[in-house]
Amino acid sequence: MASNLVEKYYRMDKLPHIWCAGCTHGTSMNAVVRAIDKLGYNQDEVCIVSGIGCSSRATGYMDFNTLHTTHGRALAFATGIKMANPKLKVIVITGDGDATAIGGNHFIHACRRNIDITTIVFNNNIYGMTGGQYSPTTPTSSLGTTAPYGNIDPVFNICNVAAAAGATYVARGTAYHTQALINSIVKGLENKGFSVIEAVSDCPTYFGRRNKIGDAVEMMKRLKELSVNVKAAEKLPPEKLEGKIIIGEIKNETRPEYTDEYQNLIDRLKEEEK
Amino acid sequence: MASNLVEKYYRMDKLPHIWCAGCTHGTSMNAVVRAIDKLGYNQDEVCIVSGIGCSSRATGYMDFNTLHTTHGRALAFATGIKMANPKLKVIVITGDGDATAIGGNHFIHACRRNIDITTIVFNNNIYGMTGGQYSPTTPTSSLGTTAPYGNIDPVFNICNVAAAAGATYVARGTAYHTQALINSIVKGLENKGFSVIEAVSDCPTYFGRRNKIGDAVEMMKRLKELSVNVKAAEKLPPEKLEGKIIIGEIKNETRPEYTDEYQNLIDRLKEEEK
Amino acid sequence: MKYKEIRLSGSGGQGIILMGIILAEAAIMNGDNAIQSQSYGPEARGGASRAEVIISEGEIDFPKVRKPDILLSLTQEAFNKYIVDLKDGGIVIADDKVKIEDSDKFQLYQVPIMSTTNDVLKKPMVANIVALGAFNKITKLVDEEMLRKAILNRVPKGTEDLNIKAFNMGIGLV
Amino acid sequence: MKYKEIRLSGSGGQGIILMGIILAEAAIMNGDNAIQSQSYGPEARGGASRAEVIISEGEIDFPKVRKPDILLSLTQEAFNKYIVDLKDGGIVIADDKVKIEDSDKFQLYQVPIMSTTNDVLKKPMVANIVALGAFNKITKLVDEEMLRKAILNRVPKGTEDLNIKAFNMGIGLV
Amino acid sequence: MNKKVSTKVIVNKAWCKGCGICVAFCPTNVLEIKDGKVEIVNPEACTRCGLCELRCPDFAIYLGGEEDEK
Amino acid sequence: MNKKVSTKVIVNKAWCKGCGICVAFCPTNVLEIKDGKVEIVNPEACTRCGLCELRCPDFAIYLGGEEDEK
Amino acid sequence: MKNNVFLMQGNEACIYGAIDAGMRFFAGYPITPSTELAEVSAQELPKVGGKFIQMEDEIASMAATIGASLAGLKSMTATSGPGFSLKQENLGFACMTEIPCVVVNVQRGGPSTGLPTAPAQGEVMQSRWGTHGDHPIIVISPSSVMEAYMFAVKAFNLSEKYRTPVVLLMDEVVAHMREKIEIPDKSSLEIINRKKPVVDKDKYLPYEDTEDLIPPMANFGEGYRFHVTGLTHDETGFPSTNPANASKQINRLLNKIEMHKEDIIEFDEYLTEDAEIILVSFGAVARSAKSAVKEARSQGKKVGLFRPMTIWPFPEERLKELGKKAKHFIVAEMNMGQLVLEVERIIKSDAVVHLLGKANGEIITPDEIMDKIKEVENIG
Amino acid sequence: MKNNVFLMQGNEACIYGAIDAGMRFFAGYPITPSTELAEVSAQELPKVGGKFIQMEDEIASMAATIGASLAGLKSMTATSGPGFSLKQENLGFACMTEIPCVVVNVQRGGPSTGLPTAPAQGEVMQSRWGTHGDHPIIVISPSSVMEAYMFAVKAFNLSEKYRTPVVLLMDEVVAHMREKIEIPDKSSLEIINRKKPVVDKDKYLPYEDTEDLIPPMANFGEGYRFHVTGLTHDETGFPSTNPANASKQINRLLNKIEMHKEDIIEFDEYLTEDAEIILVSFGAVARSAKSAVKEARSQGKKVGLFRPMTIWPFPEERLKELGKKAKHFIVAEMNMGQLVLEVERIIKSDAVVHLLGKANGEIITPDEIMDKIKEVENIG
Ligand SMILES: Cc1ncc(C[n+]2csc(CCOP(=O)(O)OP(=O)(O)O)c2C)c(N)n1
Ligand SMILES: Cc1ncc(C[n+]2csc(CCOP(=O)(O)OP(=O)(O)O)c2C)c(N)n1
Ligand code: SF4
Ligand code: SF4
Ligand code: SF4
Ligand code: SF4
Ligand code: SF4
Ligand code: SF4
Ligand SMILES: [Mg+2]
Ligand SMILES: [Mg+2]
Repeated sequence: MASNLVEKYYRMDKLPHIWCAGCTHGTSMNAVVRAIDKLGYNQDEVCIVSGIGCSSRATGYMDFNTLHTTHGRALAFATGIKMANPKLKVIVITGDGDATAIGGNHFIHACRRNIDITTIVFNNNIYGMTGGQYSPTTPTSSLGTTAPYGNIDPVFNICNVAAAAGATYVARGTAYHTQALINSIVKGLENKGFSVIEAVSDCPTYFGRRNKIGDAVEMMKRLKELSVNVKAAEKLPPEKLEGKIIIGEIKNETRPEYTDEYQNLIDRLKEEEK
Repeated sequence: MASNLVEKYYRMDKLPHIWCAGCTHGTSMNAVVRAIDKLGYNQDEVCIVSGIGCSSRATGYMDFNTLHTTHGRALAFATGIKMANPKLKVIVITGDGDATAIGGNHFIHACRRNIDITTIVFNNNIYGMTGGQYSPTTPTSSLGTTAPYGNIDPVFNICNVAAAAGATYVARGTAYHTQALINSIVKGLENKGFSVIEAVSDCPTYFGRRNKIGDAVEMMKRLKELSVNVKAAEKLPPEKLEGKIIIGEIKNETRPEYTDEYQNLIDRLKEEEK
Repeated sequence: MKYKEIRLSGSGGQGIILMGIILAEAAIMNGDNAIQSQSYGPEARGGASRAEVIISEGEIDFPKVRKPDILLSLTQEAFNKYIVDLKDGGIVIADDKVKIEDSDKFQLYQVPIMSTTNDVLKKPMVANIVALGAFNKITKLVDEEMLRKAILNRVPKGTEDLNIKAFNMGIGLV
Repeated sequence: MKYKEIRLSGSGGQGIILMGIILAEAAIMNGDNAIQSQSYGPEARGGASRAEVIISEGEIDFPKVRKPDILLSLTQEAFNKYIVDLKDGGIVIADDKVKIEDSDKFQLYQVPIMSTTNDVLKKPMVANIVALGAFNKITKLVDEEMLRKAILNRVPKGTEDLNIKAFNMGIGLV
Repeated sequence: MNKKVSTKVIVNKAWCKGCGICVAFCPTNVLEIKDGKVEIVNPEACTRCGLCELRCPDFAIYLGGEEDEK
Repeated sequence: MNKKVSTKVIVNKAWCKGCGICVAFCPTNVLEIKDGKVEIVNPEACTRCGLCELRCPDFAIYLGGEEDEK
Repeated sequence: MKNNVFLMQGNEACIYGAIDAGMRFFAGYPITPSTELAEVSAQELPKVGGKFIQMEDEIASMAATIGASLAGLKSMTATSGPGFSLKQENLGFACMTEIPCVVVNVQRGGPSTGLPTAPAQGEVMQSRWGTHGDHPIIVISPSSVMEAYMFAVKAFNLSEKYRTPVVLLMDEVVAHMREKIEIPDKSSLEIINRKKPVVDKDKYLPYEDTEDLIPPMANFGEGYRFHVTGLTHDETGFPSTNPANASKQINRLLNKIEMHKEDIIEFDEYLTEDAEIILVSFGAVARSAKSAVKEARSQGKKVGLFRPMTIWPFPEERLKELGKKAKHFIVAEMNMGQLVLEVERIIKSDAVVHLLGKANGEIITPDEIMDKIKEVENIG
Repeated sequence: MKNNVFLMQGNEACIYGAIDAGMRFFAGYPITPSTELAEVSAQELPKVGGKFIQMEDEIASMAATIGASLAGLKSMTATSGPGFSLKQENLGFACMTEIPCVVVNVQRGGPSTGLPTAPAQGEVMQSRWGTHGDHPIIVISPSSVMEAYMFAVKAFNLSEKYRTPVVLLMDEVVAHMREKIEIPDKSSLEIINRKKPVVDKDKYLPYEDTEDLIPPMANFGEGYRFHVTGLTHDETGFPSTNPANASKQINRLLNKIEMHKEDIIEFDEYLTEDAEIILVSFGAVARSAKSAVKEARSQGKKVGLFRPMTIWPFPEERLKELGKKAKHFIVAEMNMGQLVLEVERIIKSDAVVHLLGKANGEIITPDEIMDKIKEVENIG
């Protein structure tokens, strides 16, 4: 018993999924599916790649060509897939740990190449799968099992790093602002180049509980309260933005795409051959 | 037979070094030494760490505590050293390949942590040591042994990535503008936090020869011609900056330093113990 | 020589593992040997949860429970899942809401653990400690005082009184 | 059965390795077996450079030169470094500027390779091909035509005539 | 499918984990948690806005028509 | 060392690789490459600006006093 | 010179062989002495419509190689010691998910950065055991430039046939020397492609327990929409923690190599029939050994050579037979004793096993082997 | 309960042992089932003035661990299968540069992501051969929570004494179970610290060829100003490609372990004296084996247990002796056959070696061992 959308795009025998009650990974996964549905892609032409983490378990549920790789390496696998068959729409689903801790290098290099892959980072500010250690996006002073006295680590701004490294479409959404998130993913998919959509998410089990934020509902409320649209943010002084989640489109630019450029090279050599 | 400076700071029995004629790694290494000399650091308190590459061979010549690590990992080793003994002045010498290809992840995370390490990237836009393959900073369309038809890869702007990832002092210099480079390194060393100085360098043997730029002298002239000071650059339209090397101070900011923060934690626990 | 294999079970979040730890720790305070282990992984997330304890006067070589002498179950799901390999003639201690058939194969004790916890104490999170009281009253595996000590050792600061009350109430249920 | 170990040497940048490749390739065109190898690493950067070739009518098992039958040296440094393990009674072909003592232990040919290249051809980069001409005139290891073919095969486009001229000039020096 | 179907909010209790997200953010208080699962307590108030479906992490609540329920 | 020494440009031929950088950028054309090594051909013109020393990749040219040459 | 005869470097030959075997994707990261493999790929692949990509490191190269294979291209990556260590995690992923690919390791002096430009054979054991957990692997090692070409073809064939990564274990000597090679006529080359599913798309089991233990493989994008994971999975490809299934899968994984050992294993023998002393060597050292055998025979010594071309699975049965005949085995390898451990294990007490190990950056010479032969003769 | 007796998890005990041995630096990256090692370190280290850092990945963790040791702190990192694969390159660097450190690998089901929460012993061979090139290594494996503590102490002691990385090879069972542990009085613990140089600072040879083959080690910042490189180096620490030197160094590196084998190797025996069948097991499985021995003896079967606590270097000599006495060896391990290869190599034809391997996410039970014993008895 499920919606048409769910029946069409999910592997029904794998549901319900393993995520905890109130974990918004489900919400974000569904946002990806809705974006795909909006664009009317053929499921056979879509390939979804993930790393390791709670978030990365998404691929097991989604009825496409799915690849659940090693921790942090999804983008490197995806790069091989896209190079080999540029016709495939390649999507990467990853977590904050997967994408920006162990996977940080592949992340910035995929940005640099501007290869036509859309990456959605389910950023719950924690390593969920391994039980709540702080991640590179865990706010400073928060608690994690490896930060029992409060995290001293400064955080990455995923979108800013992606933009500086060369991604051509960059946006941030939240699980609360689901419709806006879907729209951003649609735009990311439409962008011919490397797109990053940071989906700010909730891990009530580890982040929420340990940091005494409350349950899933409280965490969702927090997403709502902390979010400021990028347009509005531009008009605010930095002190007013501290601790805020800036949502909306951060970057949208056009640059040559990597597999196109490679095809041009092949064509050029063929031309010269003649 | 060498200058006082050289005799004091180098391992004389290891000179002359293995670098090719006209390779500016020697110039940049000496800029590091001059900066150290300016600050009057005690050699015993300075630790210089490098990865693998022609540039990374620098550590073998410099008379300090020197560590020549594995390819790309210098910053991770250096982080352990600095954490273990924050009194050491830790300097990392690395190449464009070492720092931004295989070492990219350690690079952005060191930036994020703002750990008090000064990193000088000898950026010659090529993998010199392995014979001239393109690197993440090789200009698009240039030739390299792995880009026999012209490189299709877009490039990293090392300084911009470092700034976005959180480095607190970021500057760019060239081997031609030696005095300015020395000054930048001095400022980087003085910054209590993570500092990145990109030293744009020449590899006449592989980059210069293959790309028909000419000999070492021609390459140096090119450094001179292509460079634009950051202040002047701000006033120029983007098209005028294409292919230019923007030199000078890119970022200079103050944020809590990582080993300080850790010491604060230790002190706090000691306090609570009482 | 005493050698008992115990399986404690319930649903995720009921504090089953803490219960196992307290039991094992009390056994050690008692001068016995004890090993506690639990299941990790997807199995440990939601659904049925279990902790296993072996208590022995002698050395414990094999560290896992093979055929439990005693099964404690707070939920139907847990009971159904973990009853399978109970030793013939073993002891089952279950919440009184758990429906049990074929009870001739084991010694059954049904105790109103959940209802007492929820209705009387109104603190669902101490169901594990209530259960521990009942468990030990039935099995007499460890000294009651040691269990109290172990409870105080392991429960969060500020909840000591509540937990001791829960423990005593559990004892009272049998 | 022919089995010759040859070491070609000079300074980095003189095209010693290309010379080895051409020689080996010509030998193969000749119907012989040949192996060419060279030194990599710091040794290969600046300073003396060497290429080694083995030419044999039969199978070549061990692929490295053990005791060269023939040493060709374009520079003093290379000669000093690589003379050490020449086979007793072997052949040395050296530029005439190279100072050689103890020449009774080998057959010595000194040829004005560098001066001819620099002063007559005025193209220092073809010293290797001049040397090859002289080398083969002395050793007669491969058919001259095959060497010409191999040269044409391997030198950069547009330099064919210059190189053939250099080769012929080398032959003429002996 | 060109047949317009009347949609209504449907719950799949088997999948519902009782997180309460749909309940908290339903603009018209249609929903409630009972015994750890969602329940439609106020169906008339439902505006079919679809927010519950959009946010439910477990696909356990959605707008569907009779045709969809087969 | 509080003794002021008269500095002059000194060459260490053993280390010089003849790259020509010092030659090209000496403001007063003091230097030349001969036989693959640098040579001071015009010492009087030297302004002791130190640019050659700063840029030489091989530490083969520098300003030093007699004291330094020991 | 026939126009299919060339003077070629081992590394070059390897790529030409690979391309002739159908390689259309190469992801690499430069490292001496394997770099030419990347360079020649960058030059040749786009000419045949194939793709070369230089990744940010070796981990990414291994990952991209696997990804490209899953998307349907025969794929290769190449590296040397330090990079081979970095590839291990993802190499294990390829073993587990049964995605064909070829990994070349051109061995150089180790450990660590070691002697980057010098030859060694220090990864005999690592190529078998470098990744965590039990896993199947095939490792083959060429001794000549011609074999570098042929073994590249063979590597792809085995990889496609058995759905497993194949390690082409070269050494710096074979990789860098130039030698005569006769490129075979393409029509004479046997080229094997992965077995494709024949069932309906919705019935496809990507890890089916077939009789030959090798499940058919669909490529992404062909309409099968399956799931691939490095977690222990069942026949459907989805994760399973069921112990019975886990047993079944790990057994199939290992047995798919074990069962086809005869097809996989290749070795070479030279004058072993009557040999009292048998040399065991592979790669470049086997050439020194052959030279030593000739020398020894010329002195009337009964010496022979056993050359495993397939290193793993090791040609155990044949060596065991030889163990019953010969008195002594000398394992000559450019390391401090690796293959010798396997030889000792197989020979048991049947004969005496000796090691001639060397790891100083120089190839073992025929003379050194002759000395060892004499030493062994003296033992009797 | 005495106040030094606790119920503790293996992972916890390991860190308490490490801290008591002097560990003051831990760099990690979480991975099941090793994560508690990082968590307890994060909690305990700052209390004693030590440092914990969560790095961006396992490669960085290994690097930081080595760096911190070189700067003078006793350092540890911990991981499980996939992370252990990633650490291999830098682990080899530590071997080559002789920088002491302890690497814990809590084994879980492999290969690849495998069965992340299930026990296994799949890295017996990888812990010996996982990095490229020949290298020295010490690997020890505890069977109980008490040993997790003691072996952490031992690991640091061996590491400091021999200037080498030590791998503490745990398994999920020992890591996660809670058991009684009696923390020894600190004054009773032997704590070994690295040997410091006694020569003048300008005479210091960081890789001196000393009689005991272990060069004294200065820390960075103590005024010695030496150079450390993963390139093959000479006694001074500077790179050298000289073959004679390379031979000397690699030999010293390997012999420093070989020479001190007796001091390093520890093993345990249970009723082996008259045993006809000897079980060989380590880690958690050794407990199953011991249980099986008791059971077998109670049935009058002459069965004993040989438990290597030091896995590498393997207690070869003692096993060889036992091989002359017993008829059968059963190697029970939670993998598909790894240690058994070493046992076969050592036992040769002296006895019959059998494998009881299992890699399905469950520990081998005493019953399964009993079944195997019966099977072997039937062979006779
Ligand atoms: C090489 C490797 N290192 C570590 C792990 C353990 N691990 C699994 S998931 C994970 C973190 C996941 O965090 P994130 O990507 O944020 O996903 P989340 O679970 O929070 O959705 C870690 C560290 C692993 N599987 N492999
Ligand atoms: C793990 C590993 N991969 C690859 C290499 C080979 N390698 C050595 S140096 C180098 C590139 C160096 O480039 P860069 O850092 O720019 O230094 P440069 O030589 O240009 O100064 C590479 C790829 C290696 N030593 N280790
Ligand atoms: S642990 Fe956190 S991230 Fe993982 S499923 Fe639970 S709530 Fe989601
Ligand atoms: S190869 Fe390039 S980078 Fe390396 S020493 Fe020569 S000029 Fe410098
Ligand atoms: S559709 Fe809208 S109004 Fe109706 S139940 Fe859902 S959230 Fe409430
Ligand atoms: S949001 Fe979904 S899972 Fe949560 S209570 Fe509502 S229906 Fe249940
Ligand atoms: S710059 Fe230095 S190396 Fe170059 S020519 Fe001048 S003195 Fe010689
Ligand atoms: S000091 Fe200045 S003027 Fe004198 S030689 Fe050097 S560059 Fe020329
Ligand atoms: Mg996360
Ligand atoms: Mg470079």
